[in-house]
Amino acid sequence: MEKNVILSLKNVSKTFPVGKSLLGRPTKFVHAVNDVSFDVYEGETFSIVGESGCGKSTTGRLINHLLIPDSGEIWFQGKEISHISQDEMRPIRKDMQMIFQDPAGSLNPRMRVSELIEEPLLIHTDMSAEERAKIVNNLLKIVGLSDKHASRYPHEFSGGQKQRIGIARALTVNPHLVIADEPISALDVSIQAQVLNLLHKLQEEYKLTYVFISHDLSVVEMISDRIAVMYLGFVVETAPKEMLYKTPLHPYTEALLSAVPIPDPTLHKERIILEGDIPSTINLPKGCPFAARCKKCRPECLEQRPERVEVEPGHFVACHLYKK
Amino acid sequence: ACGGGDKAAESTTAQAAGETTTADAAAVKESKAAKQEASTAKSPDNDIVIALQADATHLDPHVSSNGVSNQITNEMYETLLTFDEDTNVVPLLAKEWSVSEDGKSYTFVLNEGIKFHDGEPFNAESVRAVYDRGLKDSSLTLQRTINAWEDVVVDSEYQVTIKLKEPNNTFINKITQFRIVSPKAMAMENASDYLAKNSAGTGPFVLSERVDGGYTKMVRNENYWQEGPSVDSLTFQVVPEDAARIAMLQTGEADVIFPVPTTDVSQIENDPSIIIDVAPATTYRYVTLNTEWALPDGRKPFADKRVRQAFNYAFDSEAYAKVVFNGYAKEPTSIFSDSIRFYAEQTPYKPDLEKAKALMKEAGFEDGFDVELIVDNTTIEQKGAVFVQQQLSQINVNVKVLPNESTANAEKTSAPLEDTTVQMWYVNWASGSYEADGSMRNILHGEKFPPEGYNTAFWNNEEFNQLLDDALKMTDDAQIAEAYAKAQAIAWEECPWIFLGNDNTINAYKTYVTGLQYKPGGTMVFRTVGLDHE
Amino acid sequence: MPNTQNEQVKTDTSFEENYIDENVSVKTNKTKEFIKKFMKRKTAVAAFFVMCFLLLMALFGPSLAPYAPEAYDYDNILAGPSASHLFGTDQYGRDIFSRILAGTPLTLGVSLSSVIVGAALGTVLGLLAGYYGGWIEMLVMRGADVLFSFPDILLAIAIVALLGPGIVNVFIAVAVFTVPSFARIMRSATLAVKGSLYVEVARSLGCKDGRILFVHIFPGTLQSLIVNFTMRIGSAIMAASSLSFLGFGANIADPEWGAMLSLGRSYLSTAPHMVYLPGLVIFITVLAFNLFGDGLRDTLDPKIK
Amino acid sequence: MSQEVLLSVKDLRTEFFSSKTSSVTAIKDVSFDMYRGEVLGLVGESGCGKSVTSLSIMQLLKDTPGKVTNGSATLDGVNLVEASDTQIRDIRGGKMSMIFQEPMSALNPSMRIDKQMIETIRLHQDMTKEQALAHAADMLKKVGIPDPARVLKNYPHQLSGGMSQRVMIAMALSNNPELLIADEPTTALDVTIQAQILDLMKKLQKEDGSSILLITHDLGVVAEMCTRVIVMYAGKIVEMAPVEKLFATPSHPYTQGLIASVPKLGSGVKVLPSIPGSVPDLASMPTGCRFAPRCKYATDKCREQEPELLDISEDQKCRCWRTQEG
Amino acid sequence: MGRYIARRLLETIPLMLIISIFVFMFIHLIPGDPARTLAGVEATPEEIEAIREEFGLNDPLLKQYADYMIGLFKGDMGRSLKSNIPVTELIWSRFQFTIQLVCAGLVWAPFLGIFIGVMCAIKRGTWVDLGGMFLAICGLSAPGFWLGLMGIQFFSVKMGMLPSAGLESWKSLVLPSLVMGTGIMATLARYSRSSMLETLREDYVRTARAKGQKESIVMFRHAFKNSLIQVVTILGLQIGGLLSGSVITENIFSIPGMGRLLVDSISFRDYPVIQGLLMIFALQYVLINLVVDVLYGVINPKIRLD
Ligand SMILES: Nc1ncnc2c1ncn2[C@@H]1O[C@H](COP(=O)(O)OP(=O)(O)OP(=O)(O)O)[C@@H](O)[C@H]1O
Ligand SMILES: Nc1ncnc2c1ncn2[C@@H]1O[C@H](COP(=O)(O)OP(=O)(O)OP(=O)(O)O)[C@@H](O)[C@H]1O
Ligand SMILES: [Mg+2]
Ligand SMILES: [Mg+2]
Repeated sequence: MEKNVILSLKNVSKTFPVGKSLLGRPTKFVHAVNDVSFDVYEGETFSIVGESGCGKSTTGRLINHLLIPDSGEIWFQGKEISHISQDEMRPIRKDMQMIFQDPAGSLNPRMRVSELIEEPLLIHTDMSAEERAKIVNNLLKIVGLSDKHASRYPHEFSGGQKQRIGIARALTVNPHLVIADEPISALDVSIQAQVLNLLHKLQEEYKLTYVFISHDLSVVEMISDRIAVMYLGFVVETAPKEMLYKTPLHPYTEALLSAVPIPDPTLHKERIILEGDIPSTINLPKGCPFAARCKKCRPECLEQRPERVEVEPGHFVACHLYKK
Repeated sequence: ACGGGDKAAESTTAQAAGETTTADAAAVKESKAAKQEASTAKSPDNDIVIALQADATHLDPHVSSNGVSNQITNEMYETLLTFDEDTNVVPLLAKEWSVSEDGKSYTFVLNEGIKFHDGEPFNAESVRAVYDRGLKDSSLTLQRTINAWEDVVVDSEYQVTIKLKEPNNTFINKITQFRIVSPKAMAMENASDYLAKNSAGTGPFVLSERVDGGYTKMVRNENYWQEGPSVDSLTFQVVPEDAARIAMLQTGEADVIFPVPTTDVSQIENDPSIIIDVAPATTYRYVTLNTEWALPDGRKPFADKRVRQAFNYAFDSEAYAKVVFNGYAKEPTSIFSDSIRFYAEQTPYKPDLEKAKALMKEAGFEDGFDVELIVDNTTIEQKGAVFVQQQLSQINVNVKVLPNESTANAEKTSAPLEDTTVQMWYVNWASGSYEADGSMRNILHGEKFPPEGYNTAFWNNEEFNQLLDDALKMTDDAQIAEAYAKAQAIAWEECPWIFLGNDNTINAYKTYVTGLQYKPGGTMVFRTVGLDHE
Repeated sequence: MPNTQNEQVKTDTSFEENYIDENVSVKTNKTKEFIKKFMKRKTAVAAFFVMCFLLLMALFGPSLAPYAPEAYDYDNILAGPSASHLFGTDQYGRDIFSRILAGTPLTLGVSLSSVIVGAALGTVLGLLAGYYGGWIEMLVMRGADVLFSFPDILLAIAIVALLGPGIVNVFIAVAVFTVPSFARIMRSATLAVKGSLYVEVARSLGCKDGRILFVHIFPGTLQSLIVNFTMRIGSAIMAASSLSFLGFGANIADPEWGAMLSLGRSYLSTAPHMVYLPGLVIFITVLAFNLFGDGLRDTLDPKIK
Repeated sequence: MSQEVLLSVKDLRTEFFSSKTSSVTAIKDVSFDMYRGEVLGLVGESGCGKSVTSLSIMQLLKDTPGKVTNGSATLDGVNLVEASDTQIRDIRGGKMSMIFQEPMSALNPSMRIDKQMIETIRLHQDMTKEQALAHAADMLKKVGIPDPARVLKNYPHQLSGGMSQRVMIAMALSNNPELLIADEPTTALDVTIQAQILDLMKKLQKEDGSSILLITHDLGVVAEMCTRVIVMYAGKIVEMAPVEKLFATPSHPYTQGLIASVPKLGSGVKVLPSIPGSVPDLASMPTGCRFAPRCKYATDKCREQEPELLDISEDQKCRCWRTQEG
Repeated sequence: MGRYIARRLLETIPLMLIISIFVFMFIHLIPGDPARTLAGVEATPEEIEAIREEFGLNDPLLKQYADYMIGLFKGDMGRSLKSNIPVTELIWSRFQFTIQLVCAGLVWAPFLGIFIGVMCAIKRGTWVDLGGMFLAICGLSAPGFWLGLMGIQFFSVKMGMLPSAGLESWKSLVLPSLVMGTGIMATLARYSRSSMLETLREDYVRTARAKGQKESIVMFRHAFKNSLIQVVTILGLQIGGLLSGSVITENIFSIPGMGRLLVDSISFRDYPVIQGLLMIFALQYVLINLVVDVLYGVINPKIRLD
């Protein structure tokens, strides 16, 4: 099967200034995303996993042109979009929508559900009110709500329902790519499954491509085709799902996988307990970002950033252990 | 002190309560004495504190120009001649004086053995030195006193002759403003700075300390050349808030307060330890009517004498005195106060609404018109202006009262005829030298349209002008009186103003204050002041 | 094994597909909820009624007044409260009660409109500063600093001198000094809302700045706006009376309450009703606006139940 | 194994008052026993009353509109609900201590760690400041903080989430509590950090033999840590069982649904079974079984009558007509 | 910290510059002529012209501004047109009075205000709360001049306990301090109440209780200290307005402070003094803001000043 690249990140980096000098120039930078490259194919679910603060959301925002990268390129549907203006970006947004982690926060509490869902239509089309209402009602049904809900306010809904509204909104303009930034992590356990199933259903129906951001490895395993593991703003490993879970190459991926608690009291697996915390993103370590916590750390790891190598087809890792 | 925009002179002062107070002046005096006798109150110390409403602008007597400044500097600086309580000119530093035949030179024989506070001797040279200072620096207020002079000649150590360019009947009054300062002090490079912090006069008090805006404290001049005060010190304290001044007198923090707001007189009237002094009036209140002002339709209402008269007939001076000054004001009987020399009584415009309406009808203003009245934004001034508004509403004239800062009003009222926006101006005037010319010229003479003067009625009556000009050069009192009487009659009949009334100061002091004297207009003189203290 | 599981799943999803979530928890609508919450604050409710009463007074008071506010009676000056003059008379014998009634639209009008104008300007500036940041923010905030460090009395005097006297000065002075405080409050409110997720969502949907600013951000700042607004009304009335004290307030011919209060102070000892009664009315008004503002703040604060 | 009861909760009911007369009942009929040395899990969805249960036991509802209106919680013979303020203060932080969900916000931001720890220790142990400080350092070392001296000198904001949680744990354990209530101690933390903390808690619990009431909504954590589990739904306990039994044979439909809807690593499914609908609102609880509106087995009886929490086997209790009736 | 303060002080320079330009242009825009006022009504036009010449009032505005700024950099703020006293000296003498007033107000008001606020928060919903807040709002809606005059009537005239004017002893500070402080007290009471209420909901207060700490210590050590953080900002804003806002107090109690100087100078159009005062007010505002920020950092360790 010919795989079409719909989205491609090439050596994208992003820093945020913190602290100010006398003349108002920033003195320190948070290196949120460092030299990130990956391709996303049409129709697949590409997941980004990693711990809090590792740059997942920032990557998502960069793709969605909510942030402008410091360096690197972002190609979407064959167009370089990282440095175009907001006005040039606007038509492209039709094809690229985003769903956010916090369903409550992502819905303007002062707008009705119908207004929320039709907003993209207002921006991108010049449909009449009836046409919009028809689409809204249809979408509500698709995400499992009824058209009676259209005139209500977000606070009248439960978390799962709010997330459905968010999803409905993202779908209004028939996007090709949906970036889902931790769409279920704020939801209750029993609701998570509802939303995951919905996302899955929609993907099949509308041939959507997902960039799925999550910290939950069990969820990611369920939903993804390919996965990128991030650590401290770096992508340390990229692989198709099966490969990653069967043969995690990077020591961090291994630790991460082993740390996931299994909801089965009969299983007792050996955990890799990492020492210490994630280092600060302000002063990046000189060598491998993971070196300080890595059990397999070698002297060169402290000195030199590892290159990204393709260990088997489609399985990339950035670790000195796998240097060719 | 001159009125116009002068806050200190107007303020909440009051005046002999219409008929009652002046008519029974003797009785009042008696009751004062009785009160003083009856009271056993004693001052806890021998320092006298006077609470004033405002502060002197400057202690250099040649710079300062307002009433308060003069009130304060007068205790440190003296003049060749001065006024007594009844507006008579009496000797002070000069023991006698004479006028030449042509009325152009005045010779003064000076008292001997007088020393300035800085130890310099006072003599004819020091009189000359003051004149020299005035010649050198044209920004000094001293200017106004000497601008009609030709020269000052030192005849001998204790005799000096002042030569005038032409005869001037105001000279003798104006010389009371000619304050003599030690030549040594004036010779300093920055004399004004020195004089702001030190006194160099011959007066009964010597400056000891001063906080600008706060108080000015003086101590007794131990080397004073004549009988002086018995108090150890004299402090003028600035107490802007009326109620606070009253409170200070009640608590004894102040021994004398000036002025007493008319609204508060009743509060202290019955206090056995407080004496209220109602001094005769020199401040004259009026509303100017711009005779050149035109309505939008081009008619000039105030150009018509009938309208101006109608305004005066519509105005009830008695009610004005009662409502605005709590009764402490007097009905106007001429265009300046009766305590000024050469005053000539006129027939008052008794309130007569019918007549006023008739006059308005005759003039074609039966339905009235809209007019603006500018006024300073102090409480008492605004109060009066609103009263005017109410009175004129009876003849359908709709007055819009525009209270503003005195500085802003001064700017407006000094605009020349072609730029002026003044329609009516609620104002008052008091000649600093208490003479007739000074009470009329600047505000009524045809040559004194702004910015030259304050004739904001833009009233130009040839005959009136001529009378003033002639009288100025006359030397015979009878002639002068006649000319001024004529001038007053003309202005009264022509009425370029609404004549409101004369009010004056009410001072109050503790019964243990003795020897307090007055100059005309209620200015206090502390030369012989004492305190009955423990 | 995988097979059975898949089948199990299939049935479940089909169940899921046909399932439409009707079970939206039935909460009352927002306004009703708000009113309910507000009604619990008894003082604020009382304050609200006082405000309504004041409003009625402003609308109908002047026509209900027993005397014309300008009607003077020199034979009856400074008379204390009596049956014919409820609140007594003033220095011209005018009926104080009638003047207070007549002054209601004036006083409330000036304080309301000046705060409205000041708040509107401040709000726009604050919104722009908070949203765009950069030099606009710098300009607005430094401007606010300048104004904050600028004594209001100077401005009042300047306005009087420039534009002439009257109630307009009070209006302008209060309005101008309302601007920076609103600019500040609105800026920080804007910053807070700007950082909220739904604004980022709006941007990701492709909203233009104007829409983001006015449809998404502005309504979110309304809470701080309204609360600050009600509190400011009280200070505006107070400011008017302080300006009158210094001679830069309303024309004394106008029955503006602050001016009445400050002019009445000369009669504090001789005719105290001149101060107490207008003072009481001002006090109640300021109290009402403040208590209402407090209640509103508490009601709008989601953390307070 | 028959064990000594440490904490006995009976018919606990807590209501939140929005005014003097109107209130919502957040938890109702909560009864359970906790044994010495066990780790008891308390799971349920957000808002089901887990935290309220723990706060009610700790008597920490002050400054909230909440009040325990019924029942008792007896710790070592003392009924906490009725105990005097001094009694409670004596127990809190001593015999019974607590760790909260958000470690960062649970530490006083303007106080250094050493002060906060010394305060805790000296409230319950007769020590000088120096002794207390030494003890604090010991405790920090025990929870795996490599450089206690430095951490003690820090302000909370200078610590990472994992560090803060360790400090909280050290603080909670510093007076050798018999009962530790941990309200979602790792929810705010990352997986790898969570693993560290859980590891640590397990170790300390084994060493000291204290009991832990572990509140969480993560079934993985429960499976890993607990000996017994209580499942709550909408303010009530719906099931109570030893952990293995709960996962192997969940009896309440809600528990079943919950366990089924959690994705398991390596299970290979693409679509999860899910429980439709959402948790009912406190103010408008359905009559009958509270889970009935979402339950695929619900009958009319379920909708009308509320079942009791009854033993369905010797160590398993369930609140469901279906299981109770066969 | 030192560097932070230095930086903030440096930052004030452009602000002061802006203010100076703004102020200069502004006060010259106000109509009114100091020369005319200085000369008095009987003055001749020549006399007025001479005064204008002497004070350089006839120069182009830009030159006047340049002269002023040059003087300023040399530390010379010029001389009062009215009294001819150097502006620095004049302001300094007035400052001494005003600062006494300000201090007198600050001695009690913030403390009482915070105390009332905190008590109201702790006892919220009770009559203590109601009474405290009523008091606070009374304080907010009582005009300063009214308070002052009533104070004089009662304490000075009726009781004879306190002087009604001047600043001689501590006694004369009592009434002014009442007028100066009431507003601050009231505002702070309200703010500290809501701030304390907010703090009481924080998790760490619960933690402190969970330790078994006594309620009083929980309130003071854990809640109160943290609630101060917000209060400090408000206090700063309040103090910022005191120096220039003391005019009414100064008027009522006959104190020659900066507020009265300002009003007098404005009505006199005494440009150098107005300018000097405004620069001082601005500087004061900036400094207080700085102090507040530093204090903020001290109370709130999260904020590092560097
Ligand atoms: N606007 C910003 N300004 C400064 N720093 C930022 C900004 N946005 C993100 N960061 C920093 O960049 C880093 C990466 O943040 P990001 O939100 O991408 O992490 P994440 O992986 O999504 O974490 P989480 O799982 O917590 O959402 C973090 O250290 C964060 O503090
Ligand atoms: N202070 C409060 N005021 C009013 N209601 C409250 C308060 N605290 C909790 N509740 C209510 O009590 C119920 C139980 O809340 P609780 O905090 O115990 O839930 P939880 O199970 O701990 O949820 P989570 O997993 O979100 O922490 C909730 O519905 C909540 O609305
Ligand atoms: Mg994120
Ligand atoms: Mg909880």
